[in-house]
Amino acid sequence: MALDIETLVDLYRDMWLIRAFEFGLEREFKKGNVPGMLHTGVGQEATQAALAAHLKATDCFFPDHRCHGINALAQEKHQGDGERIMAELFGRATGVCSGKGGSLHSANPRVGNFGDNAVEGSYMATVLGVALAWQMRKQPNVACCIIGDGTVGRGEFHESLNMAAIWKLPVLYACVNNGYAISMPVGKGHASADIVDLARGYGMPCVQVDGNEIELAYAEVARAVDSIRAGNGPYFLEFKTWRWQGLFSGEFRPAEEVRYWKEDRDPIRLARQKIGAQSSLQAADLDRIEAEVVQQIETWIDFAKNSPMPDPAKATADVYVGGEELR
Amino acid sequence: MALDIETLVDLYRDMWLIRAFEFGLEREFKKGNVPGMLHTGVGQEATQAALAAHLKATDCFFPDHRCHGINALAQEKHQGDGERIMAELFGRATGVCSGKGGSLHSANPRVGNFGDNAVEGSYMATVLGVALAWQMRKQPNVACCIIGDGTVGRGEFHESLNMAAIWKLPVLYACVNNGYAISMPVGKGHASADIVDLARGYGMPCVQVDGNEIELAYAEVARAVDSIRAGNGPYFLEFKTWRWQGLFSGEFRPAEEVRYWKEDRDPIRLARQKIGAQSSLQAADLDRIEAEVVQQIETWIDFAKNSPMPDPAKATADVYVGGEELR
Amino acid sequence: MSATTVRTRTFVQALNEALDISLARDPNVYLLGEDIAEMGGDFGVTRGLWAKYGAERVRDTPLSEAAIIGTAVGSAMVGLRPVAEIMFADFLGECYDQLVNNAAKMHYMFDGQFKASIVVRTACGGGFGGGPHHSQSVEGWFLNVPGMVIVAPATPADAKGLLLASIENDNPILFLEHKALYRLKGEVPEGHYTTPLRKAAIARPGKDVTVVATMKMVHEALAAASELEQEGIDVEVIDLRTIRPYDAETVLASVHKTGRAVVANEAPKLGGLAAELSATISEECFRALKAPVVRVAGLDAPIPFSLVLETYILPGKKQVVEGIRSVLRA
Amino acid sequence: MSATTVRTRTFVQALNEALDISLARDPNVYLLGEDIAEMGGDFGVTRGLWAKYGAERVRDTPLSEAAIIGTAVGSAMVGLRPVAEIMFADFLGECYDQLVNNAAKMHYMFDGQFKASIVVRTACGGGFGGGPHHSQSVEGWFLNVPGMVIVAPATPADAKGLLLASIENDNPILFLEHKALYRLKGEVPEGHYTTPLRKAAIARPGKDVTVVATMKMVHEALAAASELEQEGIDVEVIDLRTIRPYDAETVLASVHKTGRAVVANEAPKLGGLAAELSATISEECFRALKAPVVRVAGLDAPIPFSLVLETYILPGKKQVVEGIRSVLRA
Ligand SMILES: Cc1ncc(C[n+]2csc(CCOP(=O)(O)OP(=O)(O)O)c2C)c(N)n1
Ligand SMILES: Cc1ncc(C[n+]2csc(CCOP(=O)(O)OP(=O)(O)O)c2C)c(N)n1
Ligand SMILES: [Mg+2]
Ligand SMILES: [Mg+2]
Repeated sequence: MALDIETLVDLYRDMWLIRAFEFGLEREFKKGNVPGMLHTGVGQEATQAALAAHLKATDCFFPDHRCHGINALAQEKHQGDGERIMAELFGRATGVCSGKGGSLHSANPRVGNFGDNAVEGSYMATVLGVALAWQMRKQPNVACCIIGDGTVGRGEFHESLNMAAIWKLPVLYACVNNGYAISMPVGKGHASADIVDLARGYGMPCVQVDGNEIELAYAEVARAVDSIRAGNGPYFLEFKTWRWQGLFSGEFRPAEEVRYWKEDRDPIRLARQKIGAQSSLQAADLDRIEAEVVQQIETWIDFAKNSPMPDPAKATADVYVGGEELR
Repeated sequence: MALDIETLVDLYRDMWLIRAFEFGLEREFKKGNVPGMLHTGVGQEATQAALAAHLKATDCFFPDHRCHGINALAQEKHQGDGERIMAELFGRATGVCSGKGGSLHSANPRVGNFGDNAVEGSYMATVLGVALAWQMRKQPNVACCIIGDGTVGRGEFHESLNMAAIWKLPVLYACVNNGYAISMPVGKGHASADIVDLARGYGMPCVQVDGNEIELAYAEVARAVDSIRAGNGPYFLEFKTWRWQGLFSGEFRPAEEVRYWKEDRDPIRLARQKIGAQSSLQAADLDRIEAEVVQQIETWIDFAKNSPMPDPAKATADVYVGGEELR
Repeated sequence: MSATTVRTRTFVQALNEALDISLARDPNVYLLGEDIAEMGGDFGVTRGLWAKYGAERVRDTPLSEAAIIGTAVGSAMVGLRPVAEIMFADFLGECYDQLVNNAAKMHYMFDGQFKASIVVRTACGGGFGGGPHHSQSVEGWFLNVPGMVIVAPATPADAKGLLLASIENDNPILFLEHKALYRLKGEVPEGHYTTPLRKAAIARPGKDVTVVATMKMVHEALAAASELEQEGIDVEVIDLRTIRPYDAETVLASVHKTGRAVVANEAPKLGGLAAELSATISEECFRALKAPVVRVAGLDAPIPFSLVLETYILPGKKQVVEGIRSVLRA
Repeated sequence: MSATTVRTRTFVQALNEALDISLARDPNVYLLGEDIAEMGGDFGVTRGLWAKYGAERVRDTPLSEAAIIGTAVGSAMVGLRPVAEIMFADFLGECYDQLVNNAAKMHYMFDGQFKASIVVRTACGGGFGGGPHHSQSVEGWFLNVPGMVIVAPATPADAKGLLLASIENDNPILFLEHKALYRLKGEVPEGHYTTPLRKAAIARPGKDVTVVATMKMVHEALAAASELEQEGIDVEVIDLRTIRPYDAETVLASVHKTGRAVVANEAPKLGGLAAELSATISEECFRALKAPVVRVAGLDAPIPFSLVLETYILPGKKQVVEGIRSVLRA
């Protein structure tokens, strides 16, 4: 089940792209160059990279608030312009939504990115419709929605899983269980700390995945996507992982927990060890990949910074298709 | 586990009260004396009688749209004026809500009736608060919400069961699975035709009960209520039953299904057989009970019919506590 | 409308025809909602369509209002044209987020990349003892939401033409069907036609006073106009038809002509459509107005069950007549 | 207000004091919401209260907005006085049904037998690049709902006094906290006091023109008034404070005096609070008005992310100044 080394290295690069993107973004956010709020996906790179690896541009995913990385990855992979995700976060005219969406509302259907919704989890309902359309048209696409453990609290979780189940819709639920919803531990906010326990009653395959082991995550996403494309209906994956970002106001988790996840369970470090063990690649080779990616992100940041702000008058455009006259 | 004969006869009378109430009401509805819509609980009398038998006036229940019977039973048992439920359905000033609520919004907290909500299932959220208050005050009361199988489709089902579970709230979920939501068969509308399958993930006791066997229903409600009062947290009961009422436009279910439930599985007939087998009571004795109850309901209908309509000017009273000035 | 045959049809039949025509013309159109398939919907609007188009395109759903709207929106994102039914408008509270935060904003916030081309049909309005949760007028809930379109026919012909136009339009449309109108009969052209969105109709021309009304209140206003005609009062009745965004031009032109305006809407007066219309007329016809605008609207209360109470709350012909008299007096 | 000590406090601190005092005075008061306990809420309004009153009375919830409001309402039915926090007002869509169909109607439909004595605190308003789902002004969503009370303070002192009054009141209250005001400092009396509900405040007396404003717009109006003062224009600024039901008397008396009115509200113009105020002023001050009422409000669009776009959408001092000039010109 071990991955071939090229794929593993590609995934390593993808994970670094996600991390470098978030680190660069965070730096700029702290400098005041990025408006609004910022939630980063650092620590969850393996989950995102595994999903991105298997979802085609003709599939779709609904990203959550920590998904800048997968958004950028999809944008880069399918259109070669990941910088437009960065520009969106800077609120620029060159962004994927011309600055109207920002961190919490970046979308680009041409790369399968169907847009975040800052009302956490509302797209658990929306994903049903995309999947239904594909089912009706007999297109073997996968409609994926990425939800945090906290987001599982929403009533739409039930409505969505139930409807996907009864209609056997091609939906991939990718639950990123990073242990907390803001400050609420998953075991305090839910009847079970294992989200699959809440999903199982709907009769779809429910699988827990180590979200920090890229090989495992990659394999499980492959299995899920294959099953869905084969017409077997919805599939639920719970990725056990951890986010490096604490609260806006600082770290709130026990020091040992922080150490464990950042040191022992860092998905990038773990992948590095694997690559080292399985190939002749040296630390220097991997460092070079990292440096390349970091460099690439800096050019994206420059692109974003140097992009024009949107034309203010555009603020009233596109409220209605066809304008106020509804043509 | 067999019930003593007095209790069984009491329950028989209670079931008849429910049925006679609904039959009388339906007759008057067809004559145009009862405004609005009407959903009846005929066929589900054992479930309602069993719940009514164990819930005290200091407990609460949120009745659904087929619960005129349990409403009347509670009103009669705790206040001796069941006719005020009838009057409410006729929209009269003497009704429990002075005609403001009607069939879908009858309430009386003094008998534990916390009111139906015609937005099906919204009170799955409300019941949490009542239970929380009792938990905080260390009162050993049970907060019960009665929901149909169709109503289980609502997102609040998930939010409610989850919150009740994490806080160990004294909630009794009484799910009346009568096989259909309007025209939608339970197995078509839900991932499982057994609602307990959807409830189990929350870790509370989930028990299926034959909702047409009064002895079984009585025993299971007793067990549930005891468990809740003992502080063990929420409890989920699924009553398998069947409603005699089809659609407004007529019967839509297969003839054999209709025959089976009305003839072989009629809860009242089943109870009658039990009483006959277990006691010296004769058919005539049971007929007398029936006749008495029917007679009683006729006096309630007369009461309702002869009650005054509300004063129209009251239509704008009680919008705000303390009036528009919000005092 | 072209010179096609015109027949007499009920409001329900007119809606049914529009759905039938849409399903036949456009394979992207499908219907979803509770009990709309074999049963044909609580009010019979979808009757016969399941048999004709099958369970894929006339689709029963569980009692999951948020998922219904979510499904509609998601399928619109990839080009379908769903027509969702929410059985009673009062239940829109269940899917308010889906409509307001997602459907209404999607085209805008994603910079035009998606269209939430959905129609949400729903039965609204009071008058039949439905009580607090089956009788509400909900246009006020959505009036302050940019991106939402609210359509509200008053006649069978418009019901059909506006529903066809709504299904063919690319915006998220809340399509209000007043229950008291379902059995109303009227002339309905055969075949396909559309009635333009955001275009009010002059239901009755007149010169002394303008009454702007919606849905059932159009008929109350017409009845009031007939009554007052006998006293020589010539009332112009405007049927707004689209509530958001609305045809201010037609309204204002009429009031500039008559100098007097009554706005008639079944919802509670405070903060409802009547307020918006009164404000806009007052601001834009300041010099032309000979009397303050009068709002004829529901009293500020939930809708009670008992008919004597409900009748007291809801406005009707009597209140429109009083409103007209008072703007003429002032 | 009595002669207690007055200190300088932020809006957030003032709210925190009100909650602290309520929890101390009344054992029936408890708080619930997401991350309000140990973390103290997204904006720090509940900071320190969990440590002081414990996890029972300052209660973290899962991300279940409908259940939060349901819990609040249910507990109020048996006499508790919950104060729920919905982190951002935009998420009220999730619990719209619970508020509109249950909380707002409960006292009425059950004939006064229950009181839905809840307070729902929530952070609203734009101006910080929060984007379409973290920036909305939601008063318009609830304005047409009889039974709802909407309270909206503009100053730290009122934030405290109105929150205390709201908690002690028996109605379901939507308590709006504009995010731009959270760090605003002002004089706040010590200890317990209440600011009356449904009573507007004259934030600045004047004789030439009335500006009726809410929340952040009160400050924009005051800044506009200061600017225009230098030109000899004397502006009266009314802080509405309670939005539903509201103090029409104070508003109308002012307009009767000045003869000119501007209404300033951050929400979109169409169908919002500004429409209601403009309508009522126009109808009730018909003879006194020397110029049409001007609505200063948000443009008709969702709130975009990029600050240059957001700034274009939202009204500020500049728009109030323009509005005042235009009513003076007319
Ligand atoms: C409906 C809704 N409620 C609350 C919030 C505020 N909020 C933003 S992120 C978040 C926690 C989400 O937790 P989780 O899903 O576990 O995601 P994580 O941040 O841990 O990745 C909350 C409560 C929101 N955006 N939407
Ligand atoms: C939120 C909501 N959606 C839809 C309805 C319309 N409706 C009334 S009863 C009903 C079916 C309910 O089915 P179930 O819960 O199984 O109850 P039953 O009538 O079978 O007893 C529906 C859909 C409603 N009242 N509320
Ligand atoms: Mg999480
Ligand atoms: Mg049922």
